[in-house]
Amino acid sequence: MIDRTIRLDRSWSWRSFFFQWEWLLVLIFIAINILNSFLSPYYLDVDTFVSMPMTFLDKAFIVLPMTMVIILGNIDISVGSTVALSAVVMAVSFNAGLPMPLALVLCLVVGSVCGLINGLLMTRFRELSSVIVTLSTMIIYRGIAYIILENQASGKFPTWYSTLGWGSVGGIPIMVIAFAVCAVVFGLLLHRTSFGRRIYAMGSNLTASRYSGVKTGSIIIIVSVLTGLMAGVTALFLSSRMGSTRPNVAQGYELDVIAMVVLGGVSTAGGKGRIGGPLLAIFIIGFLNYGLGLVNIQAQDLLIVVGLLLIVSVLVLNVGFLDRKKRPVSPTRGEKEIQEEDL
Amino acid sequence: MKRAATFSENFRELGLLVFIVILCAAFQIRNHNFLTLSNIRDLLADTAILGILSVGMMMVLLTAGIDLSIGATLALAGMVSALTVFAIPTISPALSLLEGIAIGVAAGALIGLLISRFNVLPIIATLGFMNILRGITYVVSGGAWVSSYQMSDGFKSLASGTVLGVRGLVLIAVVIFVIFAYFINHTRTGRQIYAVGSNAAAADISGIPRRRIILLVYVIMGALAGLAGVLWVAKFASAQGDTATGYELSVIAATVLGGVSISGGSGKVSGLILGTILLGILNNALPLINVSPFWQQAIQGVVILAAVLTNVIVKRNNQRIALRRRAI
Amino acid sequence: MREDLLKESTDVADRILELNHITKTFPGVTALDDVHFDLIQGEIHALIGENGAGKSTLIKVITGVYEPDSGQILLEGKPVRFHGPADSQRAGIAAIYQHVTCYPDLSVTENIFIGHEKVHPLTRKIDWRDLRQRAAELLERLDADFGPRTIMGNLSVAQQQIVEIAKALSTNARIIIMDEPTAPLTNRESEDLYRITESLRDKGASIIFISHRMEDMYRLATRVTVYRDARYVGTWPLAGKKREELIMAMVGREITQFFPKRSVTIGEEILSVRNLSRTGYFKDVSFSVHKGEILAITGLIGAGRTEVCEAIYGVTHPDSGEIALDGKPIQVTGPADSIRHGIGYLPEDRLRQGLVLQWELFRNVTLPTLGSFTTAGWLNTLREQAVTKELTEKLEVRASSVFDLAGTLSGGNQQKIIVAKLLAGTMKVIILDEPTKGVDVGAKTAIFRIMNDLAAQGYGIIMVSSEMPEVLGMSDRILVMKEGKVAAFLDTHTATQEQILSAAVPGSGAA
Amino acid sequence: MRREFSRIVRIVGFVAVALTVIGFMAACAKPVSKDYAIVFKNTGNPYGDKQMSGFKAGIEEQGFKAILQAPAQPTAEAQIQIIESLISQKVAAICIVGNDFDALQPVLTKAKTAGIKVFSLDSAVNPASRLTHVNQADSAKIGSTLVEAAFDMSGGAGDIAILSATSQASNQNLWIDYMKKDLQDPKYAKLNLVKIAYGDDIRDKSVSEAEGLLQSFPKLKVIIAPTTVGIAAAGKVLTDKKLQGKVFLTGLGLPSEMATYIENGACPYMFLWNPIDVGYLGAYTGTALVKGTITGAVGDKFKAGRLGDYTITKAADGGTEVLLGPPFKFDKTNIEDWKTVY
Repeated sequence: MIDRTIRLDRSWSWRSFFFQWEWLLVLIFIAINILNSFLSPYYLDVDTFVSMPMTFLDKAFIVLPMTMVIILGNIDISVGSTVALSAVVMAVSFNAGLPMPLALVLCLVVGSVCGLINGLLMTRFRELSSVIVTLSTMIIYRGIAYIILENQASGKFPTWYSTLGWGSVGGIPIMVIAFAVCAVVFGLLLHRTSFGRRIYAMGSNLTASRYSGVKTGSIIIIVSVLTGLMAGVTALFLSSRMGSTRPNVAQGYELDVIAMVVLGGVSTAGGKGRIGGPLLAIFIIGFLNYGLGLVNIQAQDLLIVVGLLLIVSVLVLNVGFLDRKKRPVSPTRGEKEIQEEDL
Repeated sequence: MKRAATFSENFRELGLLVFIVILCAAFQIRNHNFLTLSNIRDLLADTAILGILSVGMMMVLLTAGIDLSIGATLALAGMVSALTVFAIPTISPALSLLEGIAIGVAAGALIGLLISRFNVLPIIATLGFMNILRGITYVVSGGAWVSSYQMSDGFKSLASGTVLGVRGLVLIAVVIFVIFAYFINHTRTGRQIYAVGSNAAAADISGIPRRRIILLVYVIMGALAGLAGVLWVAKFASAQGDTATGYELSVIAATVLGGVSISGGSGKVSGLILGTILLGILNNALPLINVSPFWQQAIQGVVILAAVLTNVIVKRNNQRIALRRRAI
Repeated sequence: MREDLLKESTDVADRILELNHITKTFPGVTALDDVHFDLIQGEIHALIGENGAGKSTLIKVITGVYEPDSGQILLEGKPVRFHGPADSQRAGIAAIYQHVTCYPDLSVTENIFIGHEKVHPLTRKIDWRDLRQRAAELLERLDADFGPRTIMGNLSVAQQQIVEIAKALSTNARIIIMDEPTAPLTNRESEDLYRITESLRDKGASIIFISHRMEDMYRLATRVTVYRDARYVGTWPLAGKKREELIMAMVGREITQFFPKRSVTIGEEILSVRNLSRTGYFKDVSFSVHKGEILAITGLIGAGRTEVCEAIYGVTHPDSGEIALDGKPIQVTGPADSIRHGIGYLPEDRLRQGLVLQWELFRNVTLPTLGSFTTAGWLNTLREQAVTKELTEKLEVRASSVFDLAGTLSGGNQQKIIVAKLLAGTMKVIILDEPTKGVDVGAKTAIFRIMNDLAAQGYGIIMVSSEMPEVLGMSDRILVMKEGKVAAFLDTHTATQEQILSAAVPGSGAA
Repeated sequence: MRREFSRIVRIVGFVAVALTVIGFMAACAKPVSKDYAIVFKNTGNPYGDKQMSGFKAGIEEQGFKAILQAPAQPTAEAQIQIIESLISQKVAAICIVGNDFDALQPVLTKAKTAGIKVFSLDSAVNPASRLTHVNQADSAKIGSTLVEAAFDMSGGAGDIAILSATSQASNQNLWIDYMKKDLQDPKYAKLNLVKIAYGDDIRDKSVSEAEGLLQSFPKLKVIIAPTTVGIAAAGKVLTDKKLQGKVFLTGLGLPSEMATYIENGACPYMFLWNPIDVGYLGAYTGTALVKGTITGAVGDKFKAGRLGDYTITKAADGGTEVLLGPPFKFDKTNIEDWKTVY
């Protein structure tokens, strides 16, 4: 008879260690830095490295919750509009006499409420796919922003507010610090708490999760609210950088964000991916954009480059050696799994 | 039970129809020029392109896919065909159409291969190609526009020309609707599209060429986008790099309004037509009834959401009724 | 008849299908290792073996879903190669698969004919009228109670099973493969299936019948082939072959006691259900479970057994009625609550509802009780793994490490993992819905033993099952359901199979 | 344990980032380029291309190097990023064609403190964030010219409508305000402005807006479209509906885009300045600012190559500006020569 003792370690191989998506991303990242520093003499510069992150980090705040959304197997394309709406409400309420600190809070609140609405729609009407729900709220949220502010811009913020998006502490931009904090928090949430574990469970097998007593509804709502909240944070930094706001800010942010998450190796089928990938992807795309901007590559060429980067990387992920499904997962792998894969 | 089911299947069409009638009535009361012949002709002409694209999008959605790249495909096809017309004014309109379609097919085939052969998720593949194709459009045009005077009248008449008082554009759309209605309802391949979307695993073991079907729908989508591109340029007599940016979302909205399920397998042409018309009416009527331009977007969004939600609610009601009917 | 078949079996000419030295390997696992199989014209041939023995792979090789790495397939003596299901269909081979493979959004007619519809030579238009007619005829032959226009998704599993058979018939297949066709069916439905199968055989079709149920095999087959661990064990005429011998051949060891006896003193009542109703599913269901008791709930598919359990577990919400635990009424808004109260549920469909197949064992085991493995939301992974090791070893799960993926285990072991999920928490009542469905003989006994141990530890156990032997062999009391209502309460010691059936089958018996 | 790996991987990733950054901290000071940059609204816009080519010509004939940049989408966010990269390149001057009046102030202020001469062109940014503004034409003048044209085409009386670009476009809104002011003039009493529609400079939207105008106001006499996309769309609609001679179109448009409609009479005449000259003037303003011959204060004078001498004047928005000249009138007589130019 075979022995019944069950080991507490997993079969470990250098292969499985190195063939991880994150490694490829690290390589791409280093490659891009080398490329940039060859292309432009201005790249290797302290000022550049202080100002560069600030040009793309505003979106990055949304990448964090979007990673959760996509691991859940959902998608949220209303984030751009949420940013616009919360920014507009903040600006208008401030100019209506609300003290700035409160206006900032309000901005976050509005963002969270937008997220909450998405969440409620998704849980109350589970038949609807998240694409449909967020597609319509995307139109509605921006629509409301237009109703509020029509063709005006609103701004005239107090001067201290601009330091949020422009200032730095000890040579490190406030934005970077803020983002680092958020990134750590979300990373821990996703990989070290029961909340994160349940997100993965739902992404991998929703039904089984329900039968295993995962409160799927509340998880979806919490994640949606988090998404809205971070959209609010983005709104804070964006309006601080622009010194004013309009209903048409942050257009198309949703696609940029999704692209980053996916480049980070998070499967839109749900259940797969880790926070590290998207984090690297943010800096890869950001540095690439900025570096090529330094050598005055035209915008249209940038479009092509980023598009290609996305396609090629996903191709490598699917076709290339990285594909986990093609590796025997454990010696006792039996017929059942083969069926699972082929059917 | 069965009756309830069939009712709920036809409900969407009925509901949409009622909804459209009510809307029209309301608009007509607000502005008496709404239901005039000339305005209806404008409406149809402006909705034709949306309709053509929504047919393709329907098939993509049936296989549980999605295509975000059509706006860019449209722009590229339009730009290239316009540039050719500019270079060779004598080229026949039919040829330009073919040229546009060819470009669309090429783009669609690339995307389709990525999705069917290399299992790239549709949303990703098309997201990437949205950027790539848009970029290429700017590159080929060198940032320039092709203007009305640089296009042959024959080319422009593709859209503006009328047959028996009907805009050529509209005719083409109608023809396409008829062809594809026949294709997906009455041919093997057509039904297999439904099958693949309904249960991919089953499709594999019952010998349906799943990958080929998926490739096919994206090629069709591309072809229609290419066609639409040429018509678009002909209609507005100007080709720009940023043509139809973000148009894919309106198309998806129209398709979903028409009752095509994003998760694949279900959706009808009849519903699709109504959905497209509904969206067309909104675009055409809101300016007409002097709704502040700043309210239009919100209103459109609310209408879309309302349409989708009512459908869900009614479906649930039917199920409840069906359960009551069950003898217990 | 069996005798002359026996003679013929030696005679190669009558072998309509023969597979020799077939080997099929997947990365990391050999699914078929130099196996043999032969099918005689006009016989029903049972293929048995534990899960993982290679049965399903063999079918996929025959139907061309897989191409074998080596070995030859002879169809009527001529070697053939199938490069896809389409080929095998053309050769007259049809398969009815284990997990019913239908198109829920399409009509029955399309489900039957998809891929080989009759089309107009020129217009390529599908001839719907003709198809509907033929579909109607086929359904007639199988005397189905639904029309060709019905949407597949609205049919019950048994009805879908019939459509699958109609599909096979529509191709005029000469060789029909049935992979576990009776698994989702009740005895009565199985009877219908037997009848249909035999009529097919009489019409000249040769049938490969795969099943875990010994009843099926003895009822239908003339010869049996046994596989074990991807290898060919042997082929025998069933006549005079004892079930114990076959089981030995399958599991490679003797299984002495099928339904282990036990001595448990039944304690006080833990769970009581009063007038539980859910519109359209079940009505006024009342019963109670005691400490150490195994209550069997049986009845036909669609009688509302699973629905009642799911309502108790909180997956669905009853319209009226009350559930009391230890005499105290409880409010259950979802599985989370019931788990907290100590009600555990082993769902019917373990692949969809029970496990996250691509997850490691320990993550599966701790999922329902994740809260108890966290301090302030913080996961203690090491404890998860320790607890998993302990439970899986106690349940004798056949796995190498707590990091194995649930999908890599055999059905029986997967079932044990789900049990482990329940044991990880502090349960009082455990509901097992078809615990032995699609589980091989070896694992069955193991599961029965576990059930007894649990009862002995004072758990109250509800077992939903369609299989008479295990209902009679395992339970203390039997609740028979019919059309959503309680049809009968029987004491196992006095109950007989006939009593149960007559109570369960609509029309007959008193409710 | 895979999570352990991933943690390692992540750490490695950020160590990589840190190292690169630190490495670059040590990097030596960089050369200061003497380049002149122009940032247009968005790429793929021929009007912008002409402006940039004019700017390029002006810069290069003075022996400097020009950087031409434009984002893919006409948004302030995108322009901010481009300007940031220009600051990193330490260019001599930035000539911005603003997508937003206020939103660029922070980044432009940063540029100014970095010693870069910042001025706006065509579409202004607020006075605080620019040294001066190169104005293609006097806004008040544009307003009055267009109203005058409408008066002339309508024969002095009737309904007129405006088809504008996006509801935010600062230029258009300014001009429209001036038109409204002019229409108060008793001379225009019989002209009544029935609606201002926004086509967002998107083809299909502009077309349906134009059709909407014609549907809801059958008595419409003149459409004023002070935007290149809008006017072309309107021209197309009038042509398709064979309304030449019944409804007249005027406004600001590209000769190339409008040639067809001016020739077929849908648009008797329209106005525009020469974008090449605008860019060219911008180039010389830039070099003058860098040389220090001007500071952007009212009264400063400088010579702008072939265009001759210019003086900086007070702008309506409170800042200062350089005025190119009166808008140029295009009609049947001259469109032939211009349609191929831009």
